[in-house]
Amino acid sequence: MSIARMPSRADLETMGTYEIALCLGVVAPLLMFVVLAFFGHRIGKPVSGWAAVGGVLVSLGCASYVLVGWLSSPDQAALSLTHGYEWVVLNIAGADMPIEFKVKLDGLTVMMYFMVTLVSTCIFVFSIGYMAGHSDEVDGQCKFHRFFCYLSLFEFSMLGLLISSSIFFLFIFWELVGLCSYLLIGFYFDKKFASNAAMKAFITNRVGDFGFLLGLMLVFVFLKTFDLDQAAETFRAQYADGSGIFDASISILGWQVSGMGLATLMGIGLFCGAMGKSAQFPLHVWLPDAMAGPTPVSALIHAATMVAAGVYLVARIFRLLTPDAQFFIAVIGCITLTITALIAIVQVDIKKVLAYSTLSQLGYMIFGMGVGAWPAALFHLITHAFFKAMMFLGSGQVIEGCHHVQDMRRMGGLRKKMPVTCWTFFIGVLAIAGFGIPGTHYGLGGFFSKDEVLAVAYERSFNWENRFASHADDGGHGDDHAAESLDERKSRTGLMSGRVVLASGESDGAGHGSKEAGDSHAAGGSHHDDPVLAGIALQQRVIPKWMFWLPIIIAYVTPFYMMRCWWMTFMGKPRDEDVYHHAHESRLMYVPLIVLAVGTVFASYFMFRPVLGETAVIATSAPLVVAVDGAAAADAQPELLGLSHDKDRDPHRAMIGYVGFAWVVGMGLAILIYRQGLELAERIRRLPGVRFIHMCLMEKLFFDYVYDTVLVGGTKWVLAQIARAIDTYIIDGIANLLGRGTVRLAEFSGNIVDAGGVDGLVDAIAETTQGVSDVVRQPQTGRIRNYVLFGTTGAALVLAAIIAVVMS
Amino acid sequence: MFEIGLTHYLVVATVLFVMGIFVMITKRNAIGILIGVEMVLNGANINLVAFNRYNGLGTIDGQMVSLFVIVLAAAEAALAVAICMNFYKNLNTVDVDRADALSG
Amino acid sequence: MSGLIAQISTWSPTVAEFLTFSPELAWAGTLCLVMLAPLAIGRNSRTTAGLALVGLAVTAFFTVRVMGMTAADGPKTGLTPDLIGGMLIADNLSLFFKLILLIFLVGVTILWMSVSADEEEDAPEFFVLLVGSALGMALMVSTHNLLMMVVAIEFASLPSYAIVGFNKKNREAAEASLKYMIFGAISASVMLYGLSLVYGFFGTFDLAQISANVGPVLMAGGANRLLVALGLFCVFVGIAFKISAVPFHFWCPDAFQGAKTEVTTWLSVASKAAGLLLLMRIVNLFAQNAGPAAMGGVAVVIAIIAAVTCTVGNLSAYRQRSVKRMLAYSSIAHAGYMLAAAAIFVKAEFVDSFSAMSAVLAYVVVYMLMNLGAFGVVALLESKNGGDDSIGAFSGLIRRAPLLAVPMLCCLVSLVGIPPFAGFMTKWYLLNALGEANQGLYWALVVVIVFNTLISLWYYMRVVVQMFLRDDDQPAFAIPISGALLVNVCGLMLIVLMIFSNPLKSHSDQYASDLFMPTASELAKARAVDSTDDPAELGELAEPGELAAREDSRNLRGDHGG
Amino acid sequence: MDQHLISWIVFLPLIAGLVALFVPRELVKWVALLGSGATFLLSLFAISTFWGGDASGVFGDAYGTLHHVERASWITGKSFTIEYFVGLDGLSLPLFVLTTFVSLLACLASFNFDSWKINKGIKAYFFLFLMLETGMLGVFVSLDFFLFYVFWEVMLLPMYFLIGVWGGARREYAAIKFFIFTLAGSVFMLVGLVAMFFYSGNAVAEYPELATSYQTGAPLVTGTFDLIELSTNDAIQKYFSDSATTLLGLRFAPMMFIFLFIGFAIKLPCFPVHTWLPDAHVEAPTPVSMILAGVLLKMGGYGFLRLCYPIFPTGGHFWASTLAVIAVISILYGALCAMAQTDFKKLVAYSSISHMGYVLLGICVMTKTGFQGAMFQMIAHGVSSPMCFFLVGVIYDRAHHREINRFGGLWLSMPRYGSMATLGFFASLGLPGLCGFIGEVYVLLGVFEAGNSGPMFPWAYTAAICAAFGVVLTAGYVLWLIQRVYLGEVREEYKGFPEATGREMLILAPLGALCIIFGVLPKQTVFDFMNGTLNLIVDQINGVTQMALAAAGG
Repeated sequence: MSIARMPSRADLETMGTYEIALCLGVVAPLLMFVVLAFFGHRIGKPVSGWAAVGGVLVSLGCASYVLVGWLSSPDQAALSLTHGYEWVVLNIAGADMPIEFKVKLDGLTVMMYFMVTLVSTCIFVFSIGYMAGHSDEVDGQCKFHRFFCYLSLFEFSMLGLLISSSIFFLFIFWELVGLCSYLLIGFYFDKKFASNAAMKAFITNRVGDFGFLLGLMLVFVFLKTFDLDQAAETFRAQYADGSGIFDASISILGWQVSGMGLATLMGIGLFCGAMGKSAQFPLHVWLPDAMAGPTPVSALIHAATMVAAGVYLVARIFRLLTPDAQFFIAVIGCITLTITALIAIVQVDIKKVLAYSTLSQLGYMIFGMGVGAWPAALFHLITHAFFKAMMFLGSGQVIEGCHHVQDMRRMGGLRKKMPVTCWTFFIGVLAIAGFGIPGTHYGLGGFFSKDEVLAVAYERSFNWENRFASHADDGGHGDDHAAESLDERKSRTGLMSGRVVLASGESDGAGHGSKEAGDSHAAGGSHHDDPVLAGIALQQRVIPKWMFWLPIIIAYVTPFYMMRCWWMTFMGKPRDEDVYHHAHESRLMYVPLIVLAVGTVFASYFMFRPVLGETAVIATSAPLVVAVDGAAAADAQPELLGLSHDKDRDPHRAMIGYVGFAWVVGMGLAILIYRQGLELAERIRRLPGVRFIHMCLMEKLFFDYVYDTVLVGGTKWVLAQIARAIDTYIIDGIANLLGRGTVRLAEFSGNIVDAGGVDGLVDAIAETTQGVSDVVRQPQTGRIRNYVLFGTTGAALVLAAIIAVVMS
Repeated sequence: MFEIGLTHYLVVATVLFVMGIFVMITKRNAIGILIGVEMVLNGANINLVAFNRYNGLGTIDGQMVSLFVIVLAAAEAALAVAICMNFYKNLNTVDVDRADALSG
Repeated sequence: MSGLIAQISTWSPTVAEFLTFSPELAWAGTLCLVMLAPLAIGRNSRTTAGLALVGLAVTAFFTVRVMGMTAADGPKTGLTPDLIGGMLIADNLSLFFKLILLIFLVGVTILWMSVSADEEEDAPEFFVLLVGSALGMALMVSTHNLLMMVVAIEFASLPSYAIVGFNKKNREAAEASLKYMIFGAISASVMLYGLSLVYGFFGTFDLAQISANVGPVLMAGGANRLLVALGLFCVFVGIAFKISAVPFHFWCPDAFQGAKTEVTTWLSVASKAAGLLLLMRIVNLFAQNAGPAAMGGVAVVIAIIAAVTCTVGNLSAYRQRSVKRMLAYSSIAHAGYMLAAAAIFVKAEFVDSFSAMSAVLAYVVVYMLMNLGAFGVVALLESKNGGDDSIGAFSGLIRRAPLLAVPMLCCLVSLVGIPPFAGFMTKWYLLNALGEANQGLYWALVVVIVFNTLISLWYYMRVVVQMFLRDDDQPAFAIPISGALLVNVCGLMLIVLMIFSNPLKSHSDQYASDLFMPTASELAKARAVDSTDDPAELGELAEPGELAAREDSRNLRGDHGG
Repeated sequence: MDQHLISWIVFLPLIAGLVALFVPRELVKWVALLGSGATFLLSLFAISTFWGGDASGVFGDAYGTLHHVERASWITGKSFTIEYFVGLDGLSLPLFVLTTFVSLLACLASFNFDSWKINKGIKAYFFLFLMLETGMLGVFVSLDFFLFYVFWEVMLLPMYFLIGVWGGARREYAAIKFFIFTLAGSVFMLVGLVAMFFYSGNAVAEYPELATSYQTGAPLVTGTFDLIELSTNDAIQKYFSDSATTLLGLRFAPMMFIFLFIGFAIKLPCFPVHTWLPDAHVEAPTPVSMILAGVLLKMGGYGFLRLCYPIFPTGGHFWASTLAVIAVISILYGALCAMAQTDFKKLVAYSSISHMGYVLLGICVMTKTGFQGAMFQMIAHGVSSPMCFFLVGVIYDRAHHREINRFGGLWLSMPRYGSMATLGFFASLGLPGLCGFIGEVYVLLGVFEAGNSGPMFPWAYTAAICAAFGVVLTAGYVLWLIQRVYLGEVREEYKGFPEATGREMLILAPLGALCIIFGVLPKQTVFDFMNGTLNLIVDQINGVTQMALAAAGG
């Protein structure tokens, strides 16, 4: 390896076509970024926008190419190539440990990559329209090109995040998307609130990244690799023989962590990053403020892609989780989805409503990850990306049309002015509400994904321990007897076993390195009831009941506030004539809406779900946690719209009693209340009990307040000022004090010192030494007799010293 | 009658020495201090002569050196008086305590 | 029946001995020349100075000549054929120091010419005193004999007292000379008293013999030891007065401030250096003959005095308004540094104290340059602003007279001891000597000296700040070319001696090493085994021993040269 | 020319400076530019011997493989020989080139000298400036301790005058403060110089059989100033690391280590002795601040890596925990202080303290990753902080004040400048993809790993985590700064600000480009040129440590 060797063609040739395609898709927006950064202001207003679109179209092309190739390939495992480019070489315990850039190629990447490119293509196009007006002006200056410049950079970072197989690079791109989010939220940086929001977003994410860093350190030190797959292998191996992280013990600030606790800490640490990006409680505060950015940004970054990156991260590190860590994730997700949904009820700003609903849905995803519904959560991620992006664009359409009025109380009746927006938005509302015909398999994305998450949650909280009870006695390690007991239970509560066992089959196989995951079907057939997996499952916590019931309740709340939002905006009578008067919609902007609507309706289930299911097999083969597939056989034989399920394995059937009619109830309630405009709502709000709750919700449960005063203020105005004071007065003044002290001494010895001059060390030193020198110069009185006296005395002393020394 | 030996000379010399030092320290008059110096020098002379007489080497180095000392003392005295005069011209006194313009 | 008289009567000098003595002779000749010339050519100050310079040049010529000679032939033991007690020694050390003195004297003369030649009407007397004290100092460094030492010290001192008060109108000058004189007289008397005691105990004035016998006495207990210690200490007081070591330094600041700046320049370097080299000689003798075992206690005492001296000097220099006084204190501090070298009583292998001596030699050379430069600038400035040497007078000097400010900067920074100036190199030689001794005592001295550097920074920088960073719009002024040349050469030399420090180091090494060639008295001891009393034969017999001595001296040079 | 390459590079600026003293006033700056430019180009030649070669071939298999070596005896005393011994290895090369680079840009930044508030004495200014460059280059190449010390001190005076004469309102105070602090440090170093020399002499006398010199192969007979010899000679190492070796009754290695450490810590600067830095920076003119932040601070770190640790590994172990505490305090404390500042330049200065804290932290655990991280952090900071200081200078030239709260909206009035500013400050924030990130992460990982590597550093985990929290604070003050200065509505008084001129962009562009390149290709641009030597040093250290432990055990 010669010095300063640059990446050469050799590196390129060893790459597979898919890798090249993916990388190309990543690089194209970067090129556009560079072009726009340097020549954007010359290219001018519409063109630079189209340039950016061109870049992202290339990415979309690559994405589709890879997607098609992936779906049509018989042996997908063979596709994932293992060539990596050595970026830097770390050194651990004397051994070199390279950090490689490697393209991660599996179902999840392909899906996400496609979703992101598709959605962002729509949004780029939409933005051209949205920015066509004066929306691109910052303090009167046209920043059109800068906007698309940032968008391209974001596209690059987001795609890079998706394809990087090393958690280290994941972190790098992670920060880069954070940067883009910062820049785009603060796009209108002449507005104080915008720059504040941007700062808030970045710093909150940094707090999360602090945890991420901690996780990275633990991975580095104990797993000795950053590559996700290798890390998982090592983790499994170390668990198997109780080595590495499992017999390590570290003390942090005197707090001793060891073994399983350490592994948990690692998981939680990594998850902290996700908490930041996906705005999970208690770091959720930045997302609503982030709406200060232009609406397309909210659609792209803060609804569809970046905020989902947190979920993606958790999906990637799923294999490194421990039961406790997983439980922690579930709790966080549950809390988030609840409080944010409640806050969403009272919002009157259309974007804020969407923001809080986004938070709530992200909560669902994280919660899903937490309960082990790996495929379901990701599925929800993708479906949500479509309909939420669509709704945001719709809101953008509305805002642009109404000249940046965002207050829903001033809207109403817009359906006549902007029909396309209205109905696409309505589709979105249905989707998020989980619209579907109960018991059947006809519905929209949210219907499948959310129900599945809930189904798994049900399983985890009600059926878990009695499902595997018989394993308690023999430690959960399978023998026939265990298998039988598992089998018979399976007939009773059919829902889960299929996937658990099925998944166990492959995950077990994958765990031992055999890459036969491609054919999940056969595997599923072959291994029924795997005791090993059952054993792992047994060690997992049982989810407490409230963590099942809260999401259920929120499943009713969601349709309510979404319907409320839609109704207040588009239905009823116009409440503000002049807003209503100006309202209009532009073609350039509703074409993307339609595309996304189609995506929402059709692209959801049959297209993504099976791939996720198969990917799960490898991606979730964890030694300590199991992934639960709520729709076992569904992905076995996907037909066109034919959601034919083996009936007793059907989440919707299972959940019918709980949320089957949630959307009807919620939306109905909303219509009832807002049918006549706002009066009824007002009256309800004034009810004695409600008022206080309403106030709390309006105040976002005081999170911002507490953070700003206690944390930010505490650091900025207390700690920092204290540090500054220490610096100026103590560190710098220590010698000062010395000086004063000596001066006292000097005065004490009968000499007046003119203390003075500026503060600080220099004069302090001077003062000190001057004090001393004044003492020293006492004898120099100018009197000869004194001189002689001192001289003789000194001489006598020296003589005495000599005698003393010589005699001794 | 008792024999006068080296010790007696040395005692005299020592007394002279101590007195000289004492005079130097106490006198305010420059001339007085010079007298103190002379006393010490004479103490030295007594030592030299006495030692030479009693050390039995048979040389007269001691006496020679005492002559040197006397000459040196004379030269010094001459210069000293000149300097005192100069001082007196400037300050109209030979009180050494008045010589405190240079201090600190 | 030998003794002084006998020796004098039997003295019949040879040409070689005359040659050896030629520098002193030339020096005395210059003295007479300057004294008598006015009778012939009037009292013009510049011509007088010129004459003095000529005389000094001749002296320098002879000095170099003799150096060349002795470098080849090993040390000459001065004027007396008798191998006991060299009254005067003409070894390279003394000759080298004479050369330094001469160069310095020339420098001071040039300074005097460019500063106060014009209003000076008693030029001849001035030069008589100047050259006279110089001769005294030259004698100080070339004797082993207590009597000669006393004479030399007095010879150096008496003119100094007078020259300090040379400016008769000036009250401060009068006061300064009075203090100097009284303090000097007292210490001289004390020294003589001590001398008498030492003589009484050892029956000789030859330090070589004394040092040879002092060891057992000091090792043994009893009143004798007390007596000897007292005597030696009184002698030491006399020398310490010249060095102005604490607590015998009180005269120094007052005398230096009161005197004319040229005189201050002269005294601040020459008298201290002479005293130091004298002390070093004695210390080396005692270290070699009596050995560290006996003198260890003395080493400690000298070390303590050195440490106290440099610290007190540096601390007292703070907050002095008068730069002259400040530099006077700094000269005390530097005396302390050099005194530290005198504390090295180590015999282990004699190179140790030899490098101490060479360090002092190098230090003296550089210190001469630094003080000549610094005081020269002060003098030149005073001559322009009516004798104001307060620190404020320096403000904005870089604008008013860059040719003064820059060399002043060099000299001050060099006094602090920071590269790229030679003051740092010599300080390093000093530390090196202490480090070689490699005992706790000397490491402690290293630490003290180094930290004194830090203390001293502040007050030197006060002047720098005034010169470069402040400016209160005092008028610019022109300075005489000769003076400007002088100080700038000093400043430049400081840099040159830093970068090409090698010659300085090797020469001072070589000259210092001459100290350790067997002196006449040692040869005598070497020959005592032959048990013969005839001086004449001793002369011939001396040869083989001498040869041997030269042999090992060569080897000595050989090994440290490479 | 070729065999004297280093000497030419080192002394070329001085020559140019001397020339500058004697050319007409208007040519001075061009002479200076020519001089520093030529120096920079020559220093690029110096890289050539490293470039493309095989790592093991270039860096050898033992510490002390040097390039462009020149050694000649300078001063020969009776008992010591001071050599003019210069050379380059992986430790000095990056800093060496960085120095010439930053100096060139700083020289360019001084081109508006005539428009400064104090614009007298342009000749003196450029002379001192170039003399300073010579001093800095000399420090990085000299491998003889005495020579090192001389160059170290040579930098002192020029810096003093550059701050004290051409500085701001309190320049005199700042200059003398700088002088006293630095000299205080070098005083300790001087004691170390003497002691190390003679103790190495004792060492070779003690273990003559071990005293084989790396250079001649013959056994060493006297003490030495040769830094490589001091750290690689078995006899010296055995004697130094022996706990029975004492100086003034204190154990030798820890004492000497801390003596040297103080000197370098003041330059670095780290927590208790940092107060000179903000003052010096605030008062110094922009180019001097660039030099100060870009190069001078690095000498502290360089000193650790060249002197403290290779020569006194046991001392390093002895003080490790203390240093870690100091480092962590510097990181957090510097960041907090930066957050509290209202003076733009002071803020950047404190951020330097915080960043240098990472250097100390990375070094004090003595792992390869830590060393590499610390070194990279120095390089990165050497690029980003001059940029930040120049950015400050640019608006100071226009607004004539540095009150952060009085700025605002500058990104609107000066878009190009604003973009460069964002780049620079994000680089110093440690954003991935920019240079600041890699150093920090390396340090954190290295420290954390040290905790796992043995019983030696139980505190390392805590240290790493506390330091990691620094990234949050850093983000805090940097973003807050950007918001207050560049974002927000453009104020009336800044509406008319001219965009960054060509000269300014000429200075900013290379720095910005390097920020990105170092961040994207750290291996090819930096690590490849230094890791070899750093690893060898760590091996050396570990070897000695093992020896010392064995000696203590048996």
